Amino acid sequence: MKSEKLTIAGRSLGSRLIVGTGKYPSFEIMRQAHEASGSEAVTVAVRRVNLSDRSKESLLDYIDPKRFMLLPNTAGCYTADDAVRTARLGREAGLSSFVKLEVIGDEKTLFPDNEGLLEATRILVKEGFVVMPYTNDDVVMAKKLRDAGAAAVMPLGAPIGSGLGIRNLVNLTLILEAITDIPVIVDAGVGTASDAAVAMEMGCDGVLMNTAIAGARDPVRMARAMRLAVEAGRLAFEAGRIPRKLYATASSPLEGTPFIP
Amino acid sequence: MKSEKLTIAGRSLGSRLIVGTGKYPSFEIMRQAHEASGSEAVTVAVRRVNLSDRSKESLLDYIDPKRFMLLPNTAGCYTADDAVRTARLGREAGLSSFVKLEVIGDEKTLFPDNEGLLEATRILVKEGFVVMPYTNDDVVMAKKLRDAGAAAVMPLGAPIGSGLGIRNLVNLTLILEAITDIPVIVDAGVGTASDAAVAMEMGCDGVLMNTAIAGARDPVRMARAMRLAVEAGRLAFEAGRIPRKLYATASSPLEGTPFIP
Amino acid sequence: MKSEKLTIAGRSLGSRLIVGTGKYPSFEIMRQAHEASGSEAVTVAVRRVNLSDRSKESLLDYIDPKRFMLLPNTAGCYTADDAVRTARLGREAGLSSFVKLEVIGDEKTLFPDNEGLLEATRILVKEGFVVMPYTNDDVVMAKKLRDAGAAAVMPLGAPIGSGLGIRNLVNLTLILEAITDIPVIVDAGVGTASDAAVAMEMGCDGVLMNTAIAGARDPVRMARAMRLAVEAGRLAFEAGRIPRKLYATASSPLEGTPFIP
Amino acid sequence: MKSEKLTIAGRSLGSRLIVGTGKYPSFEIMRQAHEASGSEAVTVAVRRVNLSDRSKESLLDYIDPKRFMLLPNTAGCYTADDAVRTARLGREAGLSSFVKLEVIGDEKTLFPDNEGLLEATRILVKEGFVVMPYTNDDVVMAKKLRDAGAAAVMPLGAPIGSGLGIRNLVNLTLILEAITDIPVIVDAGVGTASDAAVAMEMGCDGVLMNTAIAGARDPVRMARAMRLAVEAGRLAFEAGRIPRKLYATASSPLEGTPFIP
Amino acid sequence: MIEIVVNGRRRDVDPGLTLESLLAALELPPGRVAVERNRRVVPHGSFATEPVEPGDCFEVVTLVGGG
Amino acid sequence: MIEIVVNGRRRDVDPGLTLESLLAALELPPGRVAVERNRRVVPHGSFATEPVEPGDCFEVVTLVGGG
Amino acid sequence: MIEIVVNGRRRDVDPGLTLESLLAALELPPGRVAVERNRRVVPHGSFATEPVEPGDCFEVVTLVGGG
Amino acid sequence: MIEIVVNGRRRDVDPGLTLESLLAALELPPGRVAVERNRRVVPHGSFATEPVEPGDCFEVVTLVGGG
Repeated sequence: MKSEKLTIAGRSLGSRLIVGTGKYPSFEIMRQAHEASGSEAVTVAVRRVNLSDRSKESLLDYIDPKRFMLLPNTAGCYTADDAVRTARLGREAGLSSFVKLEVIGDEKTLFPDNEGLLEATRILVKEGFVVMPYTNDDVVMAKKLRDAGAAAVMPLGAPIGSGLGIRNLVNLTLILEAITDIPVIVDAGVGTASDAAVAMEMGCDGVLMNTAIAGARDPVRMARAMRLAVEAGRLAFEAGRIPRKLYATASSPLEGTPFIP
Repeated sequence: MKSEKLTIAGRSLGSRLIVGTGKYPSFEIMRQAHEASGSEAVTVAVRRVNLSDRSKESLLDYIDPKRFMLLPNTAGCYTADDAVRTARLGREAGLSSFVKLEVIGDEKTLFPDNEGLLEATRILVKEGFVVMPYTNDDVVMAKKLRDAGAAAVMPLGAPIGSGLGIRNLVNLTLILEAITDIPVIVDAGVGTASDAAVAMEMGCDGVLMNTAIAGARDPVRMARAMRLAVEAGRLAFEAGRIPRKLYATASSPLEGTPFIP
Repeated sequence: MKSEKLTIAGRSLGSRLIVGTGKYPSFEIMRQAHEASGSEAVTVAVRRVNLSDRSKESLLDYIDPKRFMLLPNTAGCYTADDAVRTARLGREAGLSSFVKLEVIGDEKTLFPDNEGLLEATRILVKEGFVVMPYTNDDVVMAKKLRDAGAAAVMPLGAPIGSGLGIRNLVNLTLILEAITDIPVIVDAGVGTASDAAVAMEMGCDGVLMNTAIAGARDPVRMARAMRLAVEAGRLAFEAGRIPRKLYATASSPLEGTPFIP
Repeated sequence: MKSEKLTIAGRSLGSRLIVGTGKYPSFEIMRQAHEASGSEAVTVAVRRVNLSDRSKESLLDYIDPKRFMLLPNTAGCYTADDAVRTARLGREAGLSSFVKLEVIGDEKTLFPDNEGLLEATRILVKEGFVVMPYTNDDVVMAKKLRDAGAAAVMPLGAPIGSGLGIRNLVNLTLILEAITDIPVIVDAGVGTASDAAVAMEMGCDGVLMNTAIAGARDPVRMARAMRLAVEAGRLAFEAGRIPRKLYATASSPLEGTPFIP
Repeated sequence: MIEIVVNGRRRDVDPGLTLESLLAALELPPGRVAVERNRRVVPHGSFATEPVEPGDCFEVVTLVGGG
Repeated sequence: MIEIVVNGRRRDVDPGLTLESLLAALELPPGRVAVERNRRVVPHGSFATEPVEPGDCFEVVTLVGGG
Repeated sequence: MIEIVVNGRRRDVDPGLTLESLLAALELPPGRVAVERNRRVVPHGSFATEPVEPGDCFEVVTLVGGG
Repeated sequence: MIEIVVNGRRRDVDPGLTLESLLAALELPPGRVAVERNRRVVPHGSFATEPVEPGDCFEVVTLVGGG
């Protein structure tokens, strides 16, 4: 049975929205967007320190660790081995055993390499990580990841950064029907508020996004839009929508219409 | 230039959501749903009083006139003449010159009879009504209604009560480009929260719905979902969404990826 | 009861595809495309002769009157009066009482002015024309045109020349259910072969197109594609497609699977 | 460079449509549908002979081996090992080294188990099979199968037998851009003629279907519809469709419009 | 008695009524209804003086739930 | 000379022309055109007898490519 | 008699059979079937010489309709 | 001097360093970085004792913005 809140490996979050930290116009705008988003978990990347230029401000100065859970990712890793090593470094740097696991299989689409992803999941689960794998919308893979011990499955809605929304409602529905014991979080593809609402209305447990907020003309405003959209979609899911019908049904009563002789 | 708020004939409303009063399980649930919706305008129908059974509770006991603007409709009218007479009665009963004007052309679909609608609009505008016509998604008709003095145009997204959402984004886009001096309000067809968000993201000035809320399993919760969805969609419209692209764009930096020899 | 063939006002055509004569790279390519399309009816426009330059080849030298029925249109007319006059001239020039009636209401979208269209239909029907009105996908207007004596109704699928296909399957379905005594022909919007197939699968009696063929990189090949697509769609409509289901159904038998101990 | 014909491992087929042999009302109707489809390759399943009832007519009496290439499948196999053994039996029974390779990962959706599929592909390629794997619409997996020596990749459009058409045009586009050296054949999901046309218009090399024909009310007629739809879609792909635009473009000339003073 | 039509049904009422007294006879609270007499709306302010005459056709409506 | 309008442009022509001779003067083959005189279509059979009078307004059209 | 398994079911057959004679005993036309013996496909050309031994496990399959 | 690799680049450092002193030499605040030595993560608590030896391969990373 799924919880009232988004709960990953026993950790409950006050929001079903997870946001990224990349590509903002500035750290300050990022900070305000995080605030507006209502989120309590943010993804971060693990990158080599720049030994020739240490002047850069630190991302972490703009993230309140009391408010936000850090979710290091393994973005940019093309093998299970790289992803595992990156995850370990991320745990040490972020002081968190949560990892957004990515093993990329194709540079142009950034689609996951599911074989490598599954292998890395198995290794990291054994090492005590809370593994949240970024995968595609394949129900068979979702079940394998779950069986391998993933704490959530995170199917993409569309290519990372594409803003194309959820392209395959059928596949996502099949995943939601099959995966009922751990959260299903749509990761990647959301372009605007209604995309997030759609995901939540289908019954997803959460939505993860970065570019849709960071790349909007006004990221702070879009962050607020996403917060509301995720809440709206979740409420609509819980409220039970009306069935779709081809024909009209009057919303005003037929009885008592004036002027009928 | 359109206003920051939904403003109809000079009257500004605190919400871009207009809700109906029909088909609720009870007046009390309706009252709570209205409250949860954040709306400040509600549609009502004009019907003959029941002379043989006066025991029924009155709808108006459940609508606070200080908070909600009454918007009598002409639902059920199949001729311009019936609609005009109903509008006049509605004005006298509701003490408001606003009218949601309907002239129905087909019983099965409840699509508007645009000829009759235009005729009734002309008559009522002359009589000082604030006319908000329910029409289809035809840009030519939208322009004619505007030119006839309508205070807003209200294209349907899909048949009344169908819950099919906005079926033709092209037509609605064409209307929004053509009608920039009075509000464009999607009336009919919304089924769930994301439908409302989509309408607002496209730049609509408001959304009017009844069945989507009243017919939901939990109308109060759905009303709250709709409130948030309309706000989310509006914010996203203002925030400027990212462009859609076929290919992926990494949200984590490529530079500094570990383990590259 | 609708006929086995596309039959308009008693005239049966050997193809359900009607094609235009505008915008081809050359008359010769047009002739070949007409041939490849299998069509037996072509639309033509009525325009002033050029008094200062009579050197132009004539369109009619490239259309075999024994094979193709001429269907003069009233394209470019913005009033019922202009459309009626143009129809009369077209009849005299084309020696045919068939008219593709257009009354345009908006320059940018070329959407019909349905009021003017209905008025012109009534006038021309009285004068013995076989009126085939280009209208939008409004079931109420379709019924009025039918009742006014139109020999077919021709709803648009999308704006003329847009290539957007059939944007609103709901509206077209509603028209097809309401109009069963005269042909429903999708006019405008088709972009490629599958668009034409979709129209026919829904049960439309015919499809009319110009730009999709004339504007293709290889118009003759596209004409052949359209011919096949219209036939394919019609056959599929008649053959009765399988129902849509969310889940899979094996097409190979479950019984007798090898290796089960 | 792809060939003018559908060519798999050097074998050219006279049709881009591959059809199944399951679920027909009778073998005789199957035979007629095969004839009407124009196809030159048919899939067959490998099943245990019924030792207690040998009276059944044989499928093979209804398939002319001179006209149709047999394509044994491994439907019903849930492991690479079962699939490999079934493929070997199919080769011996069908006297053909072509195999439609299926390794199923989920009973409800019949989605492929891509891990097992890849493993079986590698084994069978080594044994000289011409492997045509049924997979999902994952570009990363498509590339791996190609690299493993598959002679074609066959992504599903939607669940087998669902008739939902091609649910994710984005994913199929990405596959078509990535796989240019071997055929891409949509396998599963087609429901009606326009679905097949869409696949071909996108540039697919072929379409494989069973239920859409066998399950139609009139399978023979639907087979003919599919034949024409596949040809239409291919021609449209080659002909180069017009671009999609939001606004209208007149197909009749603006110049020379009558009645302008 | 005179015959009038109220909401599509014939009804016999006493002669000499005003609209106000007619509504009272019908037990309808005047504040909640709107009335059309012979296709013309009667303003609330005129209920007390609006006569009820033989053959009159009244529509007495109120606001109900609608969309 | 008399003044007429053809296709929206003024033009001076000899008096006493018929529509047929007007078209000949304009070098237009009568079989391919349709003509409206003062908002009334002139049937092809009447070209020889239809007069051309001062102030007449003609539309001379033909069929061209269209959709 | 020796015990073998054919298509998942135990079956007692005479000792000394070949695959060919086994199929004949089962009334199966050899041209239409493919056979796996102990997880190894037996080519049609070897049916006459392939022995049937105690504990053998056979899969005898044919092609049927499928998608 | 001994040769080591830091973040993919060769670098000569004094012999006898610990990881802590290496980071100090590189002017990196130890609290913000994570370090892998020869493919094994070094816990923060071991920085002071982890030796730096000839041929060592270090990855020194930090958290940056990502999605």
